[in-house]
Amino acid sequence: MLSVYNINVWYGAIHAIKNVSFEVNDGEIVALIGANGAGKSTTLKTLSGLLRSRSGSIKFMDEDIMHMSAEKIVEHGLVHVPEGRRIFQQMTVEENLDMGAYTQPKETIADNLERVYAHFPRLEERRRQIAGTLSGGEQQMLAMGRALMANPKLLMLDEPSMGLAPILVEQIFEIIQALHKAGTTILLVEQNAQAALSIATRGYVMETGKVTLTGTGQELLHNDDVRKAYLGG
Amino acid sequence: GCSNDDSSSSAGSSSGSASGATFKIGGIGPTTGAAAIYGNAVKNGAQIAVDEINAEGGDIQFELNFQDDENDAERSVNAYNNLKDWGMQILMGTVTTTPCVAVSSETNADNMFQITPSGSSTDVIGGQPDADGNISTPRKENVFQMCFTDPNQGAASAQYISEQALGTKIAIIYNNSDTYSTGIYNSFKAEAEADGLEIVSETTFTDDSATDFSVQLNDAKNAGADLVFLPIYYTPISLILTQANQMGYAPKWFGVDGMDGLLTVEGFDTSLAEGCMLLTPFVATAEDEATQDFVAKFEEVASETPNQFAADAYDCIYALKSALEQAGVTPDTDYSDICDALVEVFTSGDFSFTGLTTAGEAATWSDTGEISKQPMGMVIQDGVYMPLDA
Amino acid sequence: MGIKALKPQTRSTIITYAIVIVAFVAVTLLDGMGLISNSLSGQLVPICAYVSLAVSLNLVVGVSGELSLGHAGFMSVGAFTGVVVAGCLARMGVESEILLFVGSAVVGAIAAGIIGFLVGIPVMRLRGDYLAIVTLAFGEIIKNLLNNFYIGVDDAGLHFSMTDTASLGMNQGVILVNGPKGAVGIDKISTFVLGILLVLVTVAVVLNLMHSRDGRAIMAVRDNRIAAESVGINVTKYRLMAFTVASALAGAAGVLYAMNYSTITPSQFDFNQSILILVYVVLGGMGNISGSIVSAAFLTVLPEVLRPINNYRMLIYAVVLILVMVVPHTKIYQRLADAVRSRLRKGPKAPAVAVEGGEADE
Amino acid sequence: MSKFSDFARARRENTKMVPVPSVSIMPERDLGRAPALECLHLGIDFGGLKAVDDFNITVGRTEICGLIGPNGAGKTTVFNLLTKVYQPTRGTIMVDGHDTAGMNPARVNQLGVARTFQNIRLFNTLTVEENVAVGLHNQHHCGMATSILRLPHHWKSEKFYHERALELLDIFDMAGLADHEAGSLPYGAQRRLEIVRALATNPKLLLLDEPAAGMNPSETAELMENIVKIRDQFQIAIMLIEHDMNLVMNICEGICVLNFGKIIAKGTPEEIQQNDAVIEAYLGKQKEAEA
Amino acid sequence: MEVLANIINGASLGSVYAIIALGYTMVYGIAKMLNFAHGDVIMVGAYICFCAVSYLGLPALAGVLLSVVGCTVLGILVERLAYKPLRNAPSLNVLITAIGVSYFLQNAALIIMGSDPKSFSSIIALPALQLFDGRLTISATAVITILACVVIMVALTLFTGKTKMGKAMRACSEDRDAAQLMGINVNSTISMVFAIGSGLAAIAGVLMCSAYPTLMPTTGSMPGIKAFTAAVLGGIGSIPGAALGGILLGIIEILARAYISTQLADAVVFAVLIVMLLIRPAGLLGKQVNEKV
Ligand SMILES: Nc1ncnc2c1ncn2[C@@H]1O[C@H](COP(=O)(O)OP(=O)(O)OP(=O)(O)O)[C@@H](O)[C@H]1O
Ligand SMILES: Nc1ncnc2c1ncn2[C@@H]1O[C@H](COP(=O)(O)OP(=O)(O)OP(=O)(O)O)[C@@H](O)[C@H]1O
Ligand SMILES: [Mg+2]
Ligand SMILES: [Mg+2]
Repeated sequence: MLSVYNINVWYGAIHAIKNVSFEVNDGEIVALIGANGAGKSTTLKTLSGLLRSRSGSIKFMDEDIMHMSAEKIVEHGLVHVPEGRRIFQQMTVEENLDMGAYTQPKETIADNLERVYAHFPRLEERRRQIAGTLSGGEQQMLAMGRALMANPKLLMLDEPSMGLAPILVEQIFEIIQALHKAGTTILLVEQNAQAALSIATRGYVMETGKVTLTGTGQELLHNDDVRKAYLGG
Repeated sequence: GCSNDDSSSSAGSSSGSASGATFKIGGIGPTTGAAAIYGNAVKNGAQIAVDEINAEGGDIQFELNFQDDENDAERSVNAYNNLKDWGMQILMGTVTTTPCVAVSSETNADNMFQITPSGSSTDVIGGQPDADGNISTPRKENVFQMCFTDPNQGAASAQYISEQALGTKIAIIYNNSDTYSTGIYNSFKAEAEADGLEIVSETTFTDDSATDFSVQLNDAKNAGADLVFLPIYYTPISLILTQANQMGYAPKWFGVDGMDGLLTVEGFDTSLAEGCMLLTPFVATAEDEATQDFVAKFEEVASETPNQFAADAYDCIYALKSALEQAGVTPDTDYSDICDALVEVFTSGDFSFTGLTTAGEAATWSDTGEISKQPMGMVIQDGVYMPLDA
Repeated sequence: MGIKALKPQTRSTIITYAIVIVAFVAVTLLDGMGLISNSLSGQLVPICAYVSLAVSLNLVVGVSGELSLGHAGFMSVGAFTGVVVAGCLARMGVESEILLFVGSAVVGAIAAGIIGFLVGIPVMRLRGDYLAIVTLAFGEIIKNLLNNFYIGVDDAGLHFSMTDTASLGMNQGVILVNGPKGAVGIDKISTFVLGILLVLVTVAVVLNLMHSRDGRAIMAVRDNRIAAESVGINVTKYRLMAFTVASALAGAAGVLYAMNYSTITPSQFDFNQSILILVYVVLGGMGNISGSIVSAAFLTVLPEVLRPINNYRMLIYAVVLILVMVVPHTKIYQRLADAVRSRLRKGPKAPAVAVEGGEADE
Repeated sequence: MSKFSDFARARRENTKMVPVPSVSIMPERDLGRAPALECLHLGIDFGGLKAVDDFNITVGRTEICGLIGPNGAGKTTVFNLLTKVYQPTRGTIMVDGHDTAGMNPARVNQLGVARTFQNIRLFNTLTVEENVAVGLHNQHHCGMATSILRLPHHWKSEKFYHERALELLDIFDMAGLADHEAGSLPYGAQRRLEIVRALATNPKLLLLDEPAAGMNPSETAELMENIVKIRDQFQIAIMLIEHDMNLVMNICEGICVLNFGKIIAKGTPEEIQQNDAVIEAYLGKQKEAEA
Repeated sequence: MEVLANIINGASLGSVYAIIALGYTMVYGIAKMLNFAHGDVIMVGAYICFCAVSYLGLPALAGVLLSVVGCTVLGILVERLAYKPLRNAPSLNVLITAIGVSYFLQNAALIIMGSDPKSFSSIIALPALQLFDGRLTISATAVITILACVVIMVALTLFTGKTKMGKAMRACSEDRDAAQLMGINVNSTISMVFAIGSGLAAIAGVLMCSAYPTLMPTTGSMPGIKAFTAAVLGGIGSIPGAALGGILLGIIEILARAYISTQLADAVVFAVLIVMLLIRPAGLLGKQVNEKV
């Protein structure tokens, strides 16, 4: 579904992503783990067209999206929930969700909204609140809900469990699995490697801009290096 | 537009004889910015005179280099220095007052002869103590004016109004962010009180608020003014007339030389200006063929009717010509000596000059640098100027 | 190279002073050899004035991060105060031009500083563009007030009026400030040397302030107001400090400027003047003092350099302005810059780079 | 779990927690002295919403106290109240025995409350060292004139700032990064720098808002070590918000659970873990099993 | 009666400011930039209309249309050439570029149209309103200007508040990257903003010159500044605010001139402005957004 080949990304003179290649097959949950600054977010930003790779290729559903503008990529169903939520602070919760559905035809919006509220009742309570005043966790929910409004085929989540209460972390991962069952393919970037790998079909480990290790979720979960580095055990 | 089509000639090397035996005349004035209209008028007027003189091929030949100053003192001084680098021997300028004050003290320091067509403030020539003998800057002996000074314009206007009994209750609207305007206003007021004119309304505006005059006009109207004195340039005047017309207020309007040019404003409904009176040294519609000739040439060059700025500039060049002839200096003389010679001539009683702006009479200069010439009272009738004296 | 070894901060400081001094020496030498045109030598003092203004404004805009659109206002406060002081001193028989200049510069700076402080107190309750607009408004107010100031001096002393010169009630005196006519008959006592000295003082004050306890506080407030408060910094105090110091320095620069022309008018110090100074600062780079110096000098000379093309001059000036802003942000340019940098970067690390990140908050 | 956290739990478990007024508990060792923080009936409303209500707590001089609760419970808001980012609608806050009524954030900090932020707030364009130096602002004085004229005292204080800053950075062995721009640091380093900056203000009470957010378990373990180290070294009280139960349960001596702005439980980690209300509202079953 | 007359004059002057301010606020609130060239777009608009009417002899309405179209195109062009490259640059750089554009437009106009002022013949040929048996006259221009101002304000409010495009604009103003991730085409959205802003500028230009019929290359700059002031006074980014701010500014200006002093009118206006801002630091209708900590 998504295949990334030899991409290289630079921030000014920093070479943040070095010859990274990986793929995501239809119906998978792929986890991307790695220490801070490894380049996970950068990778996602590149896939969603916010950053440009200087080489290689990015194919999504057999289409070259490497040179496609971010908004086109979204229309193709590759949706990115960015790190740090990036919700529209001045807008109300509901307006944020509307924006999420920007590419969607009017008629589908209503039931999408219902679906999202079903996942996140808290958002329904707060539908009129200015998003900027939501709590950290509420904002994370909003960010995910907003992405769901776009009917993603492949959903890229950048640290969705960050700053969430344990009970919510569970919920989030349950939601992820639910979405997955419902047919959405998922590319998941997580610090909580434990949880991420345990639901992932496959995983990649990134270190300082390179992919250093790959395997099924379970393999990685039991790989000693991974345990030492990312599972604190 | 007039501002671009002759930039080449202004760049200096004009039709002057290439022998190098030419006097290098510098000109300074705003050819860009809000006051560009005046600078361009002067530039073109002077250029015409220079071309005529050079065409005659007499032994005095001129080369004019006119530089922009955006009506800004700093830029004006820059322009002056730039002209010095070019080798200027005489300065014809500057056009607007404030820069002229700045530049005149430069020329004074360098002893460079300067005659300004339109820098009308007394501070340009210096000296000129007020009633209580206060001065703001000493006399600059090398500086002479072709235009009236603001004070004597104001005074003359007041006298004229009282002599001709044009009005008894006077309103004044002037620009109190403008040197020229306040200068005339002050002397007008003083003289008017002396002549027993009753000033019933004094209101001002600034360059920043020269859009809506309803308040000023209402004030004049409610004060029952039968004559409104407008010591300002014609651009705001056109607005004032329009707005007065809208509110159905029709007093007598009396302006000064700044009002000249009103009729040439493109798209302006001249019927609004019907009956406006002004004192001006020059009218483009005058019958004498010198004027007609000049106007024709000017319209050719600038595709618009010349105002008194252009005429004053034209006269400046001719005044310089005759003064140089009388002084008998040659182009290779250094500017400081030229200056001494010219000052000598200008202040010697026997030098006089008759031109477009001297109402046909011979004008002379006092050693204060002021010109003595008679303003003409004009009134606008059927969209043309007519002599007022009836 | 030894200089590479130094901390970036120290290095930039040295470079900044070096620029000024080298420029001074170069010009003096060339002048001695008579290689300086009238046109340039006539601009030396204004250049110094604008440099000081740019540097001082940089303290507000770059260092303390407030957009101020009224800098010319403080300049004019200084200028007119200076003129009056000089006038009085001269009347009191002070001969030495140095004395006249220093006296008026100091008083002018103090006056502008006080005004800056007074304006600052209420203004500092506002943020961002609201502060900008209030400074703009202040500049206009000053201009408008000065249009109605009449000041003169005679043997009886100083006279002030807001109606006209007649009501000053002096005789045999000198009119120093004459409403819209402004000040005329100022005697030119500004010189290039004095100018350079003022620049050095300004630069020293700003740099020393920047690289000190208070300077860090000011920059902290700029970077993150809430965090600054949370570590016990009195936000208002430091915004006000930057604003006041900058005003005072602007005042001094105003004096230098005024004393170079025989006349100054209130309407000269208008919005456009403030904007012009702001342009110098932005072009030179926020908080980058040497940048301000260079850009102020460059943009002051540019219109004169463009004189030969006459009426197209300001048009070209505008185009240049746009280009210098836009070009550095075009892809091609950045590619080149990166290439060059990656060649150069052996010694200094991260700090140089992170600017590229485009992650400027706010 | 890492060896460290066992050790941490061990040393935590032999502190005895005893009840004090305002229905709180605090370590016995702190009993003799005025508590670092005491809140009575603290509350704030946002429009209709009672974001925090009737919040009472006492934090001992050297206690590490956890503040947990579901998202949107009001934890950060409590911190904002304690630091006067928001003015409380009602209730009193006593810091080290002084009422902070009507104070502004700067003043409260000078009284001894320092904090970090949930969404990092560094002085991004300043270097790491300068960030800490700003934290030291009130530890050493030097007037404007003095530093503009570069009088000797200026150099003395610069020396102080420099040395003290490096000392503090050493706690997280970040001295090596001193000259880097704060904004360009990796995420984890930025979080640590925020803590150092807060410490620099020489607080009596240190508030940490989700210090471990975005860190992976090994980084977290290191952080726990440092938090305890800081407490021991500086003998200050630390109050922290965290969603990482591993961290909270291991190093916090007292824990206070918020839900919908109200305290639903207070007690030792053991008590909290057993508390049904907390499990139901916050922990969820899985974690309970794990702990 | 006189007071009333003054207020009405103020309102009509103010509505001109208001319409300009509305354009300002659009660009300002959404593209997050102080477009100091806005005032000069007004001037261009007026010139286009002037030329269309007096040189090409087109009917007034056609002239207005032409100038709206012209300015819209100009706006988009400027945005593409001068501002687009600066999307990720600090806002002050954009400000300076805008100033550059402003200089450019003024001097281009000077060279093309010449320095001599043109007298703009009002496009509104209706007779003035006579009230209270003639003791109070309101020029048709004034009436139309005020009406136009109100209509435009309402239209814009609805547009940004309700329509998809409008919301998208607000989204872009907050976080361009995030907006892109929603599938919003940031560039075309911002171009749209400029198109609207410049179109409004054209209308403002025509109306202004109908009321105050002098047209020079510098005609736009002072109203531009006043409008900017008005926009801030009303509350940055608030559309009703801009309208209110503009009209208030006009009224204050006239009243200050009429009842305080013509000399010090400007000072008074700005002083009032400052006081108002001190009382309401986020502008009259601007909402004080206290950032979440
Ligand atoms: N805007 C930027 N400018 C310069 N460097 C950057 C920028 N953003 C990221 N970097 C650098 O690129 C590298 C990768 O950053 P990235 O955010 O992708 O890491 P990450 O794996 O997402 O880390 P985290 O787990 O903290 O999100 C890091 O070294 C970071 O310092
Ligand atoms: N300035 C504000 N205006 C309106 N409501 C606010 C404001 N600040 C916070 N709130 C509301 O108060 C509640 C508490 O917010 P707070 O940030 O304290 O939650 P929290 O406990 O920190 O959650 P998290 O663990 O996700 O950070 C939330 O429902 C939030 O929407
Ligand atoms: Mg990341
Ligand atoms: Mg929180």
